[in-house]
Amino acid sequence: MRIAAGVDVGSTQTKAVIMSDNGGVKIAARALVDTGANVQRAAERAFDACCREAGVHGGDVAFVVGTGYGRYKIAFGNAQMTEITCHAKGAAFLCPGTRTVIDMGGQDSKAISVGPNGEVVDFVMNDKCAAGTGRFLSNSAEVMGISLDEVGPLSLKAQHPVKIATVCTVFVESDILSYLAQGKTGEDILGGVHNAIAKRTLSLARRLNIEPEITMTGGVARNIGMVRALEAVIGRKMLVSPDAQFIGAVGAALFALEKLDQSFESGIWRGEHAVPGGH
Amino acid sequence: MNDKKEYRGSIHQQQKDLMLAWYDQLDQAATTGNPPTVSMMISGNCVELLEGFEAVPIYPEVNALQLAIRHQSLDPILAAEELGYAADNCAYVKADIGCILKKITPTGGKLPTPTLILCNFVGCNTYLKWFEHLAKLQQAPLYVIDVPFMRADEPSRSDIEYVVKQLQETVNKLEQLTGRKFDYDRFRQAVACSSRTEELWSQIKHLARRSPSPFDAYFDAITLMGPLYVYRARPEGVEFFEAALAELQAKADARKGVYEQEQFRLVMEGPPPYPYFRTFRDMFAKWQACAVASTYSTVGGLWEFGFRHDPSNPFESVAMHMIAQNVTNRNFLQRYEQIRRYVEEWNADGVIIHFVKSCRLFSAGQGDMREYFTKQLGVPTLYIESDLEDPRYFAEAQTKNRIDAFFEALEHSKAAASIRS
Amino acid sequence: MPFLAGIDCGTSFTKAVVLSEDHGQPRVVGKGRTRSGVRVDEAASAALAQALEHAGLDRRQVEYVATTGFGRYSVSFRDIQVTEITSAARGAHFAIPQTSAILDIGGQCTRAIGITDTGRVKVFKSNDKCAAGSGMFIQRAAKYLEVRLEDVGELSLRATHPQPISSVCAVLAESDIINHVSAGITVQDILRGIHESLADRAGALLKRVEMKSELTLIGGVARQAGIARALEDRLKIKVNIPEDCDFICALGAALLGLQRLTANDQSRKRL
Amino acid sequence: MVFERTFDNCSALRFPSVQEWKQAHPGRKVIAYFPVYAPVELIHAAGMLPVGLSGAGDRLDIQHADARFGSFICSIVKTTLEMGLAGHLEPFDGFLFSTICDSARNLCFVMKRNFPQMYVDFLHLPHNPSSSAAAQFLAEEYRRILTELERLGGKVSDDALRRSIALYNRNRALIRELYQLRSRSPQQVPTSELYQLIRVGNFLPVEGHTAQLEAALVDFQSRNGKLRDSIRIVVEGSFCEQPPLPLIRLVEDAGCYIVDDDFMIGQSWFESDVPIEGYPLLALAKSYLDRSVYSSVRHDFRKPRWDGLVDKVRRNRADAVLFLIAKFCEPAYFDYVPYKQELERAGIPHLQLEFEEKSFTFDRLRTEIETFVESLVFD
Repeated sequence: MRIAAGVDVGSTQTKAVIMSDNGGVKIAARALVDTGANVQRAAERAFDACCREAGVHGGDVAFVVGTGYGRYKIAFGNAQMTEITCHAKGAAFLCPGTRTVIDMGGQDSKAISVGPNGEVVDFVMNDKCAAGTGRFLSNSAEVMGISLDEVGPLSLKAQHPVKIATVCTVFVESDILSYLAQGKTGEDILGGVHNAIAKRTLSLARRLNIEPEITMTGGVARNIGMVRALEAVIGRKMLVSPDAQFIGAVGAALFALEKLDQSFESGIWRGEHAVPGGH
Repeated sequence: MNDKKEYRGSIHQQQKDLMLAWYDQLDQAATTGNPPTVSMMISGNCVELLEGFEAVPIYPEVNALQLAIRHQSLDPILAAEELGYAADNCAYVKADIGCILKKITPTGGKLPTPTLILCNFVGCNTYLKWFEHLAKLQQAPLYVIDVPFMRADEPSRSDIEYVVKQLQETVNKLEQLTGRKFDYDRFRQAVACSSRTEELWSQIKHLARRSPSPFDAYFDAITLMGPLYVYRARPEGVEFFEAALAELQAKADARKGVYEQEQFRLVMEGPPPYPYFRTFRDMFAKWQACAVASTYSTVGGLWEFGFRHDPSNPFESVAMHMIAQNVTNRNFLQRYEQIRRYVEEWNADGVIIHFVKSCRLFSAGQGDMREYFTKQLGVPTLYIESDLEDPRYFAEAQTKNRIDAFFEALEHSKAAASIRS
Repeated sequence: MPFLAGIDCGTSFTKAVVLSEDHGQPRVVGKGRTRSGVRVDEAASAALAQALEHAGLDRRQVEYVATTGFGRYSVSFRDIQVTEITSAARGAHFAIPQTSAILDIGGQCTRAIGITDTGRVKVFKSNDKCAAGSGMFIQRAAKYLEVRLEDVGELSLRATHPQPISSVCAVLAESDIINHVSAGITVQDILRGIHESLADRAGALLKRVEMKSELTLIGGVARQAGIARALEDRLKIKVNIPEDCDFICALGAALLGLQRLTANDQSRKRL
Repeated sequence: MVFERTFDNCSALRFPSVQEWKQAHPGRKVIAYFPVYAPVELIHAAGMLPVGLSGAGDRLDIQHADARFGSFICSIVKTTLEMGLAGHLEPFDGFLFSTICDSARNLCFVMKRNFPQMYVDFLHLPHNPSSSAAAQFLAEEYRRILTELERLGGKVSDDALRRSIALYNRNRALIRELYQLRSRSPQQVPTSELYQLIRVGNFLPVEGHTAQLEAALVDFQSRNGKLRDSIRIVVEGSFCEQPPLPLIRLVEDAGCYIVDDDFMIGQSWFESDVPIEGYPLLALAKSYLDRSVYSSVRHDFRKPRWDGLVDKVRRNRADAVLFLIAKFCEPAYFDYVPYKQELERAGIPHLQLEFEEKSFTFDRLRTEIETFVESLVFD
């Protein structure tokens, strides 16, 4: 049985996944830690936690692929790949039939057209001034003094969602304050925020040919309000895996497994960018 | 490591020498008032006309980009913003204005107050503002050559007559200002020189159709562009491009490319991020991705499709060049077509669209361009954003991430294709 | 001797100042502060009540109420309202007479105000389109780097090789920071870099308002993050932080109220 | 007032008033234009309805256009394309763009690609009026466009052109008169009303609009409001994308009388009547060169725009200038600098604000406008 791992070092959280291939490929263990200021440490912590969870020694893990912004800091990584490539791969595995991936990260939002084998056909990412959709939500939560987990459910209670014009994560705050001053309810404001993000994300995804199945990945996928808002504007249901926030790491781990599989001939492994710590 | 590899040929040294010689002339003009100097825009410049007065061109854009490449653009930009220029004004303009305010020059030498500020308006409305403001700031005479935009496939008779008329009016203006008589024969010889330089330049560009390409038609082309705009109409220009062609021809014949193994062939759209020029190039070098064509290298003139200045009809051919044969005065759809030809005839794997916030002429609507190439033509296309002069708009992490992802996908599809065949 | 109130209805806190005037000398006799919440009117009354209690006065003794800040229009018992910019200028001028410019680094908005020697607003400029250089920037950084906002200043002073932050965007800057962190650059050096780029951006705004001599710094974030020092080294100017800085706007409003009140009295006398 | 209803009706998406006109005039064509220096006379003379496009305000969510025009591009360019992609521009048979700015010009050709079945044209207005060839060139450019229009709507006689010029002369003369009345007694002519009155001219047939102007002139003259203790300001910078109506109201409520402005400049861009003698197209061309009002998108290095602004302030005895600049409007950003320099030389106070046609909250702007007024009123 072959064991490989994927580590996704994101701007806020670091996720690790160990996958095994014993006739069938499956997730053996997952771990999630806050990234914090020491990226390298975070990667190690996540990986170690994951090994404990899986009951294996780091040494047993034959190959590790790193992804996410901090991917090049993973000292023990055998190769690095962008989270775009990994999200596509992971989504295709966790949600078979995926043709479009929508991800709202802390820094970037992305939409990916995925091929039948989980390869990236085309992808688009947010414009400069629309960076940080994830932040957009957490800022709103902060301004209104509620926890990030409450945001989604509350937004679903909106009666007359407010209109938000700005796409700037920072300036949304002043819009929200104005609405609070006007005595608008938290539900309506959050409803407005969710609609704004949903529409913006749709117009991002429209730059691709949006084809079903559409899978939402990343931590924001756990926000039921966001999922509903997005489904409403797209006009169809989306797939959301319970492992949504691990999808990048899963994709990375899948590539690691493929690497072990000698029959695999993808060009991905050519070029010096795929040697340890290569940069 | 691959990503530190960079093309270096003897012509790079020659280029430096030529450009320094040019700055020396400007310095001399600043001290002695001779030769007369004329500020012009790179795009669709009529440097040939200046030769008729033995006048030397000043290109504010060249000054601006020199500064940016040397990581010195931010201070003058801030100086201009203190005057009230907005964060969203073209940073070329701000850098240039800032330099005049702070008396900064790219070489440290002096720059003259131009004898004439000649705005060759070729599509870029910012040029008009820029030169109006320069004239106000420097108290120098201003003349605008209004070049009708390419709203049809070919310029109309009246378009050409209008520009020719203005060229003649420019001649009168310069005769007044310089006290010199316009030397028509010199002008005609200059036009002849240009047509030879253009032929050589065009042949160089066509070398990039070879695989591997002997030079990078974006990053290396930029080195060759300086002499093209300053010396095109002079014997020095012809000599330089003869040398350049010989060197690159030899390289091509030896099947030597920019990289040991040319992995990807790209068409580049939009100006480069000069403040991060090297960083940006490395992001492509890492993937051994070579630009085989670029729209930016046709800003000053579009010659690879056959246009040449014509000594038998100098005024009209200068007019034609200004109206129809530079990318800035050609309409957006004509640019789509230009890129499409590059992809097919230069046999490229994909298109990189670099949106620069400074330049709306280049960038406004590039999303539609992406739409056209990905959805209508199925050409892999990457869209990234930064700026050509303002270091504050380059987000290194994002840019690198997107470029890596683009090549990962491209590599995958190439590998898949090779398995299929 | 009349009593006046100035109430600053800010987005998070409502502050009240009670002012008295003896022999033409305005004097602060009471201060109050409460969370703004959603009902501005109630918060205003509460803050005022506190200030009165502190001054040992009775509501009826207050002759004139001037409001300022975000909720200035929502206070039913006001006599006049002025913007927080006008009141800040007046308040800062009163607290630190040699002030020639005021810098307010708030959550999203950084604002520079140039004032005359009478404390009138001469010119002001805010980053009203892009949040670049706003306090949010430093808050996020502190959060990400896992340091308390109040420790940021202290830490940044221990920098040895400050790291410039290239991106102007408060959101994108985060990935710059992540890069620096990934590149193993110390927290001190990163924080100092942030301070310097913040100071430079503030400097650019200040140049737009023709700052002459001394600067007065107000606004929460900047103060907590100890950016004053960075401003002093970077801009080579004296930076003042008025004591109980939070009340500057309320004070300014009260002073402007006093000006109106005396003006009205005179016109009444004339009749 | 009556025109407020018309305003809402006209500014509704899908252009109901235009649809009505088409039903009433079967077979006749409608041509839309960016409302800056557009030769509406040509369109009118061709028996068509010229309609000025001024964005979609806050009535439309951008869901396609920002994929085509990314960050750092102004709203009106995006909303115009969005209206097209969302099917709201169906009533139109063609679009006429002109040399306004680089974004608007590129929009012209993006429209061409996305709406191949429509007539989309680009008018090159000369930037070198000093050239002896400029008038001739522009006349021929007008001729070229007229020929295109004739292809759609049939032959156009010189007399038809003269009739159209006369009609628009009358319309513009009335607007000039209304502006003079407002400058004389601003309490009688609130800008928020005048603005709507003039803006509906974007959509209505000129004949009908002229009637409305005449009626309004009488109505305004008959009013007598008390002159408030407000400052007199000139608004500069809104020549293309228009500020939201609530913002104009806000400026007035903050204690400003707007005594002159460059709103809807396309409706009033000649300082005096276009001659109806001689070759009409040449008359129009010469009028553009010598008779049109200055703005940041019209270039004539013989007479600087900044002098135009200072004159405007003096002519209207204004206390200050308010720059209302559309976010990402580069021509306005550029001109702000020389304007600022000349105003400061002349000792005229000014404030610069940015707006987007689509905004829902105005607290930030309100604070800055009020501060500006306070800084002029309190000493």
